[in-house]
Amino acid sequence: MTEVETPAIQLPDATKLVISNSPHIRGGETISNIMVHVLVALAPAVAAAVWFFGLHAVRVMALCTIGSMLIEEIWNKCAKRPSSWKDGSAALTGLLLAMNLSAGAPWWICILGSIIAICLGKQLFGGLGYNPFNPALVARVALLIGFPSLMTSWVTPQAGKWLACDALTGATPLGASGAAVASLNDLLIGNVGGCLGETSAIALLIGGIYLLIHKLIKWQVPAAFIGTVAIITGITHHFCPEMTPPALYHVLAGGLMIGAFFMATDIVTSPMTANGALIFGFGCGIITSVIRIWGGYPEGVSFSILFMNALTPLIDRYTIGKPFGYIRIKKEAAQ
Amino acid sequence: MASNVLTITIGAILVNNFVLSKFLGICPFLGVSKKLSTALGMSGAVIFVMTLASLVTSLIYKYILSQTFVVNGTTINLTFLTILVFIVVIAALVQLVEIILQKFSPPLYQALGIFLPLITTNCAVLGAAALNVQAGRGVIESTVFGTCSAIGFALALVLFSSLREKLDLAKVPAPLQGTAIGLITAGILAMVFMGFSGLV
Amino acid sequence: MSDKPRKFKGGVHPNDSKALSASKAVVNAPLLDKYTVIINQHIGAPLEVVVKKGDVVKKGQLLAKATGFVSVPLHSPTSGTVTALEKCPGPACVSVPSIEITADGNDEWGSPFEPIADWQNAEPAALKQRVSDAGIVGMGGAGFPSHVKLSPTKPVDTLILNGAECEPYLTADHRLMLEQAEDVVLGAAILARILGLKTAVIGVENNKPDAIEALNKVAAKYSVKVQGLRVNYPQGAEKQLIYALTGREVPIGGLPMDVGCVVQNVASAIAVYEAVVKGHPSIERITTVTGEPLVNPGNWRFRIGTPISKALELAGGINVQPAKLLLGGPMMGMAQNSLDVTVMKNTSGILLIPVETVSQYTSEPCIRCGKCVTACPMDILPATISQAVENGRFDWAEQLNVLACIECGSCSYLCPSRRPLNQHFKRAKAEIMAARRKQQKK
Amino acid sequence: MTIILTSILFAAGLGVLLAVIIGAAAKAFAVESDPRIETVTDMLPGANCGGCGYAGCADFAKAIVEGRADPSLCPVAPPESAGRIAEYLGITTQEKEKVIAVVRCAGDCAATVRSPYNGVGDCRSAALVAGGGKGCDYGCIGFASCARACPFDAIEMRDGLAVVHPELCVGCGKCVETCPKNLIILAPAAVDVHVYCNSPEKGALKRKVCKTACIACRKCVKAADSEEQMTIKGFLVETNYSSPPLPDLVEKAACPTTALRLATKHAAGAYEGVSK
Repeated sequence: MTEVETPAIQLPDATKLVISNSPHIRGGETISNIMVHVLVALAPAVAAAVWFFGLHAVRVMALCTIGSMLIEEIWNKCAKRPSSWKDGSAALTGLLLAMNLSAGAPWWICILGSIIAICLGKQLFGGLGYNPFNPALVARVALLIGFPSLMTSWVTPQAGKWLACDALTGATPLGASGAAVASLNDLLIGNVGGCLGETSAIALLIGGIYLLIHKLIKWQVPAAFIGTVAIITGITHHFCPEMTPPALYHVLAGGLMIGAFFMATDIVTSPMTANGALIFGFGCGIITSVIRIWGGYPEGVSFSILFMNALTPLIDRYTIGKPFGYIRIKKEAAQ
Repeated sequence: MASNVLTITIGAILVNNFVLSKFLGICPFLGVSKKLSTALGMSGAVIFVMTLASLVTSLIYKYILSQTFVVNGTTINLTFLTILVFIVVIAALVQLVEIILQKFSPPLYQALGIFLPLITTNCAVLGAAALNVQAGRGVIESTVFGTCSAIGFALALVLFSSLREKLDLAKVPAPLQGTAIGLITAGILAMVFMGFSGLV
Repeated sequence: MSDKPRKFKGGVHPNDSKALSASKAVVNAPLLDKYTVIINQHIGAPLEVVVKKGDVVKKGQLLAKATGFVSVPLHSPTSGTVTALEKCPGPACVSVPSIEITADGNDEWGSPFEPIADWQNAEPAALKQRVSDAGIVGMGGAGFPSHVKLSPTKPVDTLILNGAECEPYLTADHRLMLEQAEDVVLGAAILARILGLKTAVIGVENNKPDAIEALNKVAAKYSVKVQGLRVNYPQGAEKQLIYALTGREVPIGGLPMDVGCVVQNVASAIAVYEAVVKGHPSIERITTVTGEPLVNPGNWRFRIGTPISKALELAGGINVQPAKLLLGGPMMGMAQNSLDVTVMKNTSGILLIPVETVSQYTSEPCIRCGKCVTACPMDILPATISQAVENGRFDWAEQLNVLACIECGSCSYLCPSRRPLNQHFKRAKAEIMAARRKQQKK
Repeated sequence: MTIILTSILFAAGLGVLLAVIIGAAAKAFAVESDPRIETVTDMLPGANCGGCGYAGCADFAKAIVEGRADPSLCPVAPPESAGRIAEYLGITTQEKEKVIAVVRCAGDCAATVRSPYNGVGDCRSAALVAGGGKGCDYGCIGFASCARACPFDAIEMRDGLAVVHPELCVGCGKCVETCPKNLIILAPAAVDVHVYCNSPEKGALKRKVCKTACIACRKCVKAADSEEQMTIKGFLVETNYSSPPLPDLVEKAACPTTALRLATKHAAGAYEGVSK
């Protein structure tokens, strides 16, 4: 009956067994994983930008992306923090910033934007996860306010011409005049002036759907955001057509698509709860429409998202649902 | 009248926000924004004081200070006393609020601490009164302006305090902790509010 | 009761890795020379030892007696001599009192009970007394005395047998339901009689179709119902199981009886059957010994007091050094740092986790992705609570209903920042309870 | 002239009017408060450490004024301060003995770690998960929770062991509350000899996991001037703080495991790298 111990049986070395709390296995998702997914989702829009603006787009995107990663590393070195460029968040911030710049942006705008985004927008608040505002948008708005003329002169898209280097100032679809200046078809494909990421609505939509499929963004944000803009501009256009173009034009033009799918959905700066995301989207939509129709700036997407970023802690606080089993307690207490 | 009131409302709350665009009332903005609950209390107090102060000062201005009297044959206009009178009246009002608060809401009184007396010398309250005189607003418009400015102040304060509560959990670099990062946040918030320019 | 089980909110779908041992039939572990029985194998009042060093004991003889209502006695796993009353490594990596029994090899029964063959006509109170005397505890992992659950102070209309076994890797309950289907159903019927109920329902996750089939064959005879359940961790958590089967929500801080339910593990049901019909106290259990590093994973029937090292030897030892050794499943089990810990009544699995799949925790900041919020079956905000705990704000954690947390680990499983969320909650709960006790003392 | 007069009269009138209103309001809504509370608060150190058992200095001041607390309860303030407060309030106060914290563990060698731990770097959290992987169930976990809790920076972490600096410690007791292993005690500051071990296990078991554990060999008990100076509790010797031994006992006893130490020398790092 007694056990025969054969030397072949090997037992674990107890001193190497790690002690930790449960759970002891985990899913495969990591931060860099998420960031890579978002970068992949941006690929169609990047391709569209390169197609329409040629090597200029490549230059701006490369400067911003590499610049952001470099600045992140320099900051980490100076602040004696662990290196973090590998998680991909700096690259993503840089690329999103580039998508918010014109193809004709000078090199120093790209670098300055990267510095603002990484340092002011993110690292000053303690790095990834702690920034209350979307870093890329902080940089964009700071640049917009600091260099209004530079930031609002656009390059005319010249599809397929790689080296078209004349920085022509073309009309943007969302001028202050309130009239439609581009066809819906052009807006959808992206054959319009504007930021790199404001051109092709269809490319952005593909990216957005990719993110939705991978459950990396909450559908509530883009749906509420775009829906609200469509409804408000639609109603306004219905009653005073001379004031603003129709709803579909508003949905496709400007930064709404990239804003709704890539900026407003930024996980760090948007609410965590589903109801919160809905409120967040509504708020963004209302402010965007108000600024577009009545405001002094032609485009209100970045301002609206930043404003709602500021509201996010409040939204999070007041949209906490009742936990499982909570209702009964209330009922019993009432009895 | 109605559109005028709407203009004043949007203008005072969003476009020309007292804190983020005019930089008035920064002291309580930074001081009472560490906790959302105190920020809400302070907001309530400021809305109350500013409405009352705007109403009272505009009444005083309209019916006393801007009038010309003839005393002993000399024509007298007391406009030059505006600031002085406003300060005194506002100070007295705040004292009243303080006494009442201490009686009826000691926790709020404790939480507001030094900042309640500070409303006395708060530039935002005096600013609202002075701006009313400058813009030549009537009594009702002045009161609306006072209330809306205070609501704008409250909005900024509440937003800011919720952000600061969040920042409390953040690993902010040591030299920037506390007021420093608060001011940076306020700067970004001010930038955001610039988006509303041109609305009115 | 509807026929389709309800979906509870949240949950995760870890790779179940049950194939390692699911097809391995239960083998009786050979008799050892020595058993080191941990004295307190249950949640509740500590036991009073009734033997002393040098005493000769029979298999099933009382070793330690209960000292209160929430307390169950301990019996000897074999016949032999009490050779030591020392401390031995416990499952929480802290030394605990134990009784060492050196076997005489005869394995001679000396059970203090008479079998109750005619249980259908026995007094429910007598049956309950037997459950208590036999030392039966919740064998799914919690180790809560079973007779306490069978003494509800509120009206109860549903008896649920938990055969979900939603933990990855574990197959002990699966094999048990497959091989001893009739015993499970009989156990259920006895439990139902104790509670004065006509019927019982056995919940089994749909990834065990053979077990469901086996149970269904015999269930009707005893008017027991078998219900397939959606495969979703933590389907076997008491509150989630009750919701899935009845649609009732157990209140936070409440018990199943608050919604008229009693939940028992299927392994406990077998123990009840053996205690009542055969007169055997609870001294053995089926445990899965598994994990990729093992040469020959499988399911064994161990006596309590079997050292883990012996169990691992039965499983052929290891190919590579594992990262962790666990008692229980990978989602809620406890990590061990000694091979001298022994099998207890609630040891459902002995699991070795390889280095590749082990969870490495870091103190990376939360990126607020909200995955934990969607995964949480209790619908609380793990991300915010963990930040509150990190900053010592236990009052805030309490406001955010951290006490509702069932520590299923779904949030930590998904967290891309690999934050030790579950440990934060454990800490918060401990601190809040300590503060409440302090408050009560004042 | 008239302008000046009128404006003076107007301003004065306004002032008087407002003064009357405020005065009336102050009467109508009067709230009683004791001005002495504020004075006493000012006389306290203002560290808000909670060592007195009240929520901060202001709360403590209130308790003193209302006669619920003794001014000497403040562990931070020098004894004169309590005297001053008592004098101000016209009450008497007791003399209190100064105490300091002692972390009763000296297991700073690497041998005390049994297995790697992966989780929250906080003693109270680690205590819930296997005690952080150290071999001794009773020893210092070493995640510095007490050092973080100390409002006076008196606890240093040295090789995963908390060491109290007696000259910085004021004996507020924050660390005592924090330690999940109940390792820290408040001992009279005048006593310098302590046993740096807290494990009630048998000597052999202790030696297996720690080189500096007290094995109750009684050497110190025999070497002491009187046997009462050191008390034996099971397998652990403790300093009898009501009749403490003199500092020279450490030298006389020559503790084989060096568990018997002087707090001052322990803090100064004189026992670094002990392993026999």
